[in-house]
Amino acid sequence: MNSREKVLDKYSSKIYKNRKEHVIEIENGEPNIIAADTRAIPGILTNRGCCYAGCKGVVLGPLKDVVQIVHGPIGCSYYTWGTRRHKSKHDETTKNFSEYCFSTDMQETDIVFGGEKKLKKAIKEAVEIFNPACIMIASTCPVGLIGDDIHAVAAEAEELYGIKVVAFSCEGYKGVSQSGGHHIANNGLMKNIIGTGDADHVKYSINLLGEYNIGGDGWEIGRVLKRIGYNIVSVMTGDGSYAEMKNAHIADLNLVQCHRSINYIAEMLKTKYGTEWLKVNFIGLEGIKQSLRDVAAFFNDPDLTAKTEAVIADEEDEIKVTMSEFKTKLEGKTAAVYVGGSRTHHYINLLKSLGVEVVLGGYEFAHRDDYEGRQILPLKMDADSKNIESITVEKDPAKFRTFHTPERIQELKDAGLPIESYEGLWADISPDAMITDDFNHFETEEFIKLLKPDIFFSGIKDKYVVQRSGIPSRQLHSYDYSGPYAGFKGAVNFARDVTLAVNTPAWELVQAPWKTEPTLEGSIGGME
Amino acid sequence: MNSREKVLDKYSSKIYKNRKEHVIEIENGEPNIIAADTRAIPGILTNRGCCYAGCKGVVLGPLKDVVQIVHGPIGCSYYTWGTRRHKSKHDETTKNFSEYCFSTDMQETDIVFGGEKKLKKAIKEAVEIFNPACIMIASTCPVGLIGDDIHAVAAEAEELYGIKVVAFSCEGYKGVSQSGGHHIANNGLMKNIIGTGDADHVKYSINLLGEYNIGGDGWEIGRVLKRIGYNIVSVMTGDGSYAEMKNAHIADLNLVQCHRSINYIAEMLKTKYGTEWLKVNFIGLEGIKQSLRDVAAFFNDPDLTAKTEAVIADEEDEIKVTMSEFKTKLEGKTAAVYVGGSRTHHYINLLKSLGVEVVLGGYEFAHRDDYEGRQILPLKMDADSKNIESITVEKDPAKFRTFHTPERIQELKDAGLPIESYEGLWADISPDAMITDDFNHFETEEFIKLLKPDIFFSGIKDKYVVQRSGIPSRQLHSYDYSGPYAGFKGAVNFARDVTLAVNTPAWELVQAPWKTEPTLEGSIGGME
Amino acid sequence: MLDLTPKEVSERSALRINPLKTCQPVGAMYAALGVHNCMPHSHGSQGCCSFHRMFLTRHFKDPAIASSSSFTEGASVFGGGSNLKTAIKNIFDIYDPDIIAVHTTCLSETIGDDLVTYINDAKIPEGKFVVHTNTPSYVGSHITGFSNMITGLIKYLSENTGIKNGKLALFPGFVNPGDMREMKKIMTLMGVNFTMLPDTSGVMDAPMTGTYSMYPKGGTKIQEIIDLGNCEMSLGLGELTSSMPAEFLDTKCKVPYQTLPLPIGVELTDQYVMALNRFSKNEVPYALEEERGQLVDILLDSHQYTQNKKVAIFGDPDTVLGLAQFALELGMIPKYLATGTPGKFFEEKANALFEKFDAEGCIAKGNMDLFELHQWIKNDGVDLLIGGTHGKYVAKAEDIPLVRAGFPIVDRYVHSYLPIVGYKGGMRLAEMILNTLMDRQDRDCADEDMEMIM
Amino acid sequence: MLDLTPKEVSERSALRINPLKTCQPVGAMYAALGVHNCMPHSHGSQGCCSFHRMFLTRHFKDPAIASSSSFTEGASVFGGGSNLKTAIKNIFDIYDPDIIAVHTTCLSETIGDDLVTYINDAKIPEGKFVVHTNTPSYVGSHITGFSNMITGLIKYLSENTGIKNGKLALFPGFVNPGDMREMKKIMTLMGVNFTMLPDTSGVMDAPMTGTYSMYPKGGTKIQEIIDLGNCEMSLGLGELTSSMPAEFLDTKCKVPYQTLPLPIGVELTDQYVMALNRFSKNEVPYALEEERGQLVDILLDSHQYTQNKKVAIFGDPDTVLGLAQFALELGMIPKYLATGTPGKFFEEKANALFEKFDAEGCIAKGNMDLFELHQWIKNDGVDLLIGGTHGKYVAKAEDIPLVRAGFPIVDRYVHSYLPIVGYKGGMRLAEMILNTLMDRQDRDCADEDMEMIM
Repeated sequence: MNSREKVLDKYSSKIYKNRKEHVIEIENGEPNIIAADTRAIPGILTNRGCCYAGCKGVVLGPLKDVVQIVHGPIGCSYYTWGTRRHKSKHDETTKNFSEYCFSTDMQETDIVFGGEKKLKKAIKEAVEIFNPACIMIASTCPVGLIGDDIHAVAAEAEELYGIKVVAFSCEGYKGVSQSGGHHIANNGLMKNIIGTGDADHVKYSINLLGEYNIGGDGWEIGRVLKRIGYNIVSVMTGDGSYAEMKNAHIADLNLVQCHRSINYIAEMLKTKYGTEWLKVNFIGLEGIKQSLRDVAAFFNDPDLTAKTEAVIADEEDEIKVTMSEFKTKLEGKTAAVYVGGSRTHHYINLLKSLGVEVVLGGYEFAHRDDYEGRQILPLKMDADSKNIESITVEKDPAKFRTFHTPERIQELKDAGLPIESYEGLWADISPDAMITDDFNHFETEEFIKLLKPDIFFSGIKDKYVVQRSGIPSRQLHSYDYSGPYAGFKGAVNFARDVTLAVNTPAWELVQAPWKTEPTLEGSIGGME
Repeated sequence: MNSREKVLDKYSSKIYKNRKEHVIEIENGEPNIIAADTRAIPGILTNRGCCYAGCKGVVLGPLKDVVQIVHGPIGCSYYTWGTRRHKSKHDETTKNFSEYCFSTDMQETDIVFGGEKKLKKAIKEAVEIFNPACIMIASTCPVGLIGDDIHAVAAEAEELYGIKVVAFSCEGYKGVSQSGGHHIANNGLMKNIIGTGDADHVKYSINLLGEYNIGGDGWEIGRVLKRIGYNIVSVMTGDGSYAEMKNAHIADLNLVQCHRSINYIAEMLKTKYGTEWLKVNFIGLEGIKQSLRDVAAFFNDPDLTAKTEAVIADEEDEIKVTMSEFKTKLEGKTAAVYVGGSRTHHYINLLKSLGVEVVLGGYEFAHRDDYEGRQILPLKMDADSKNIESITVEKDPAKFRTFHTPERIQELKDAGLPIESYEGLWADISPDAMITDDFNHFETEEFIKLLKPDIFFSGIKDKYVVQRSGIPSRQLHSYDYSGPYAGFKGAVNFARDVTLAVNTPAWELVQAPWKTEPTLEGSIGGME
Repeated sequence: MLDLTPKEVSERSALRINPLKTCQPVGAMYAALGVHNCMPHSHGSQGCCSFHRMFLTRHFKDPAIASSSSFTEGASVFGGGSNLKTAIKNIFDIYDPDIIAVHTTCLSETIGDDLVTYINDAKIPEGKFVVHTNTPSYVGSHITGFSNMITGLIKYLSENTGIKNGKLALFPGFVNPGDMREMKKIMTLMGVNFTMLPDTSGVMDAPMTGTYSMYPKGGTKIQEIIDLGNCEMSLGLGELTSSMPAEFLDTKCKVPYQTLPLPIGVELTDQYVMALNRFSKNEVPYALEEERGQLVDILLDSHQYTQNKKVAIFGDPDTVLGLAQFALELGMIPKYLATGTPGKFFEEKANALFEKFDAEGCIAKGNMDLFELHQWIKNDGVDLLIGGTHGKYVAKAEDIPLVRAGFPIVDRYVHSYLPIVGYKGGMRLAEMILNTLMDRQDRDCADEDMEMIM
Repeated sequence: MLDLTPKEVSERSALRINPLKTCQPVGAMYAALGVHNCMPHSHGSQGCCSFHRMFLTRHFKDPAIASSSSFTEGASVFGGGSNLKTAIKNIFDIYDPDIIAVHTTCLSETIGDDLVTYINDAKIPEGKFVVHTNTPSYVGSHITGFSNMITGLIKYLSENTGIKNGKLALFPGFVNPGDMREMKKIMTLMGVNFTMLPDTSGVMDAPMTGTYSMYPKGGTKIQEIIDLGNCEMSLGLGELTSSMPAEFLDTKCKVPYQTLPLPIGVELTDQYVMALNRFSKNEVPYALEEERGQLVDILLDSHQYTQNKKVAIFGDPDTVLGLAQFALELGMIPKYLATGTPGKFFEEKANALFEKFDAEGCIAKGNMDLFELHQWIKNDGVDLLIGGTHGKYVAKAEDIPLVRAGFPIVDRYVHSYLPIVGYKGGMRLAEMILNTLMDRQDRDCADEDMEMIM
């Protein structure tokens, strides 16, 4: 019996039937279909969060100049306060609300009699105290159930205060994971924000999509892009702002880092404004270099291309020695990587460059295309995915602008440029790896026992579980409060942090000597 | 049997005979003779220190621009490092060595073969590293015994490096207390430093003697004196310096705060340079006002006198309300005060102004004149006092200068100005107080039990002893790291600190409830 | 830092900014983790469960295990009975706890799920248990949820068999495992036979051994919870947190009860010790008396560094009240006491404390947020903040030192292992407060005012 | 602050600047205070005694009682025999101790006072004792004096009667009462019957009770010291401090001995526990195993905040070595280890430690002073200082945070009550180090880099 069977075999038949589609081993040459984006099983310790977490927590959260009022009881707002490390900088022109947490703190009477009145009042108070340019409202579970019309409240407030007010119905029960929330956020931003600005086009302009500036990733990526000569119109949404996002439609090209959370906007920008998008990966040296070269190839400007190579050479030179030192210390190790909906893929190459192979991996809330590649799109809708609105946009004749002719785009695609294309996890994962979608506590624990990875990358909920069993564990959602991990310098940070985690001297101290050395008499200690 | 007898009665006859002369109750109209400045009794827990402590620790220590090398094993230097709170300020022209501790750290070989060589080397190293204008050497016990000639070393170094180098033979065994060390320091400063400067006389110039700037006292006194219009030539020695002290002979008048430690210099300045001295007390409002008026009376300048009154009125006005608030909280309490050789007297008035009466007091190392007044001088020398050199100085014809004619001085004396005069503790202590000279642990503990003062003022060695028995205790050597206590503002600090100490809520918590409330069953807790 | 907070305080009745509370379920989850071999279960959307596990893990730096009913949109409309049924089966099948402790969420509460019926209908293996409590997020706070879960456990499990067991039932309040250890140490020293519910020591501060166990050694045993009904009396520490279970145990099983403040500082620990003394009729051992005397000694010796210092204390109501009394014992002025948990009892208790200590110019407010506390501080400053991590922004903005105590502390380590209760906890708290104030003095003083001796 | 310290390090062979040691007698006095009903006595000028009492009181914030022979100039020339005779009589008359423990000073040593004869000639009341040790200030340091006094007590008192008492003799090293309590706790948990000499717990950390007692409850009993000669073996903690008494007890009474480093951190505490295990043959109880696992858990969880941080550790040799090993367990780089106590053993031990942990670029130096350490730091900085109060000037001058541990700490409170030894002490130390480093991170970071979760 192989590892997969050993683990699945412990399930009851009903769960076995469900999970066997989510737990696969890659087979060479096979289509390697995996079940994804389906309901978690009640009672199974999934790592997933909810729709609200995906919408407010992930996509909207980083928009710094927006007063984001969570309409609901206090908890949901509280848990997304300062916890996701999407860094943002103050400047003189932009108000930064990222240190604040806003909620309507709904009480029983609001549930019974409706919460719209309180929401209106909360908006009024926010306007009076902060005078923001934009307010967003995110609803939590009970709001949808009691029927508060937050969109009407938003429209009324927008009228009343002359500012932008956008509502997001991202109740936690919607969809099967955070993923539904990403989609709802994408829709709302597209419908209400993007394209409402009137900035002028600048040369070599790009948007950076699906980059949330965790630990300053976006800043590090931006540093390199600016060094080459690109102008960043907006970042969605790390250190992002309503002020910049309004003008996202004017960029020449969209770069998509986190495919899962933002591909909707990328697609809609293409349809509505004609902007092409490229899948990039700024994590790991190979990824960065390829991505920078792809972008240069898109613009096809000899100066940009030359500058791209010069910057790559320079940046690589700076970190070369250090990286190879860390590689010496990590070479030959194996890793498990379980993160979100895109990151697992992003880190494979970085780990490989350090001599670490991923033997166990998966996603929390990815869709099939994140594993198998966009070529399988469109996917069949099920009852749950149908519940998440999928909006369609039309070409905006006034603002539509293409950088290349369709023919040129086709040429570039033919030349291998990943325009509007993403190959998914399969492109890079080792054929020996075990893959589990919607990974859960039980499977993780069991697979770890069987596959014995040297390092485990995931989030806070399983960090200490895994560490307790003797395996160093690093969070790849929050980078364990380190970072940046993106870009050239980020690769060094990552390599350093992993090396430290693996070599922490306390690992040598885990076993009490009386557990291993024979004591002179009496039994071995402990009350077991 | 009264308290005195109750306590003394517990002694063996030999000790009784000794101590009965040191423990007295004031009798109205009697001469009230007290034995003082005699040997401590071996084995009795005296609070006294040694000659070195008085010389290096008290008088020399505050001279900030002097590299003070303690010649001896490490301890003595270590214990006087940063422990006495004689504050000093950096400025651009004066090097400040007060954060440093210098020692020859004598080793066994130095004791056996002599330490002069090491001392010379240490001076050389100090000159090379710090290039100071002045070095002072203070010897500790073994140095005198092994016969190191530190004065010869000093003379040689002075010659060699072209800087001032002064040696002080203040071995710990000399004399009976710190007091011998004060005298030795006074002699050395007079012989080697004072009068060697060539500054010009300025108007209304004074020296402040016996003010060591503990907790910033000297700064507070200086602030008030400068406000009135006096020019301070030098302070001996708080925040003092070799640079200033050189010119001490040019002042019009010397003010003596701590009579015990510095009256030798005051006297010698009068003999050698003609400068009169006034005993002052800048502790407590009545003392400050009287002292300021005395100084004004000495100068007898209408402007100065007017300014004096104006400053007094203004300063007093500022603190009046606060002081009376504190008085409300302290009124009616009793205190024990045991400090040094002058301070006990200084604090009586301050305490009185807060409604606190001193019922128990005494000195550690005072002489009879500090109790009984200078009118009893000269005292008969005994074996111990003979061992401390008493130098005599001659009139310096070139620098001798008197501010007043002898006739005018006599007039002022007749008018009650305390010129060259000090009335001692008897002048202010309550006739009901118990006085003990060279107070010791046993007597202190016993008298406290009998007289039950509400507050105890002394030093660190007895602070916690007394506090343990339930009586708030404040250090009057170090002010418990608070201060200043001198001057108008200092009085407020003192009143505040005493009020806090007495009203600390934890006093209410001393008794465990099971010690007082009946517990339901079983005996009272504790393993006694 | 917090640059957009205006000094001027404006009336707010709808907008909560920077809250000082979170929702009931996380408290219920924490309480359930203090039961041995228990799987806490969140009946609602899986996001709640994830948030709570994340949040608890961040405070304790130890795994917080819990499962979810993983509601879909369908369940939200038609009820979560089927989800719960499936969940219960799967949990027992896969994770094999002895008990599942279910709490509700605003989702299941709003749709009115009938948990009693669902659990009655569920297939529960022989010898295993499923209990529940209602924890609507729109009522109370995490503190309420904590109390509710304890009450729920008693409701389902505790029985009065008519034969007293000689034990004291102790409700420790919403405190850290290190505090629970200290409470137990004192009971043991006092010779008290007890059951403490919950007991997260050995669970949320479990040792590293190299092997992971989903259910660590710690936690109150089910049999002990059942036997709570036979206790001689119950003692609830933290009056605002522990009254509910103590009263309920009395109502259900006729176990008389007493409630006391959290034993923080000298006098409140005295009250705890005296209550134990009355219960056990054993004398207070010297070991405790010595600790007490040491703490008092420290307070006396160091008073000048704390006395008259103004402090703002924020966090959970019982913790804030206990810390406030200790601050008063240190001679500090607890100028602002703030909790996010609603309930006027907090303010009453606080005002009684101000009165007892003659503390003038102090304000206590419940159902309050950090935004307002910050505004108060902007208007009239303090020397020290005591509270959880969220205060660090205010601390940085106003350059006021922060001593971390209470819940949550998500930016430091070790805190959950060591007590702030008991005399020993008092020493630790005193050391933290003194070091913080004295470090600040050293930092701020001019070179010439730097003290070698303090 | 320390503005006159040049960066350039110059060779010094005569001038000691800002020492990292003090003289023997204060160590002897501290050791004698750890004997029950004992009056430490300083045979020399009364200044020594005053300085030492002052210094100890400042560290412990508790009375340090001791008497002096109060030499005059005459005694210094003709010998202090008469002074000692008088002193002994007066002390027994007035202060009624059970024992007087005399140490010499550089004064009485230089004149060559013959203490053995003086004591032989003294009138000592029936059942009372007078012992002495030679503590010339110009040899060694306060650490040497501490070792000497213990050895002196053994020399005068301990007897091998031929009948073993089943006990372990423990020499705790120059540590705080809180450390001694922790050492005793561990021995008790390990079921070891012991005598610890000295034992300053209950003396220098005695509780406030409202009544003063010159001789508090604590301290090693004289009868126990006598009986040390019948111990099965002795264990000396702090190899550089406790070897001398352990060896001497072996020589005099044939009690075999072992010495170990101070039990600071995980491995060194393990060594202590294992030595106790070998002695008592009792298994290690879960209570200890749990504490150990908690400490390891903390080190693993928090490693990134300590790992690769450079630290300078200064103080007494055994303390510095123990702290250095703990720092290495935390992944720190103990770049500079400095002690003022002479002896090359310190450097050997330190270098062995560097080698064991592959710590490159670290330097250890004995017989060193703070002035030189400061110069080293000026040339190549560190992230943290660990040591006593005197380091605060360097800390302020160079803006490097200081964790206070060891001796002396004269500017803070509580430190003497709580341990740095044992697993519990490790948690406390870890908390102090982590809080200090993390507070610094929070202080220094830009607003946008302020972390809510750490």
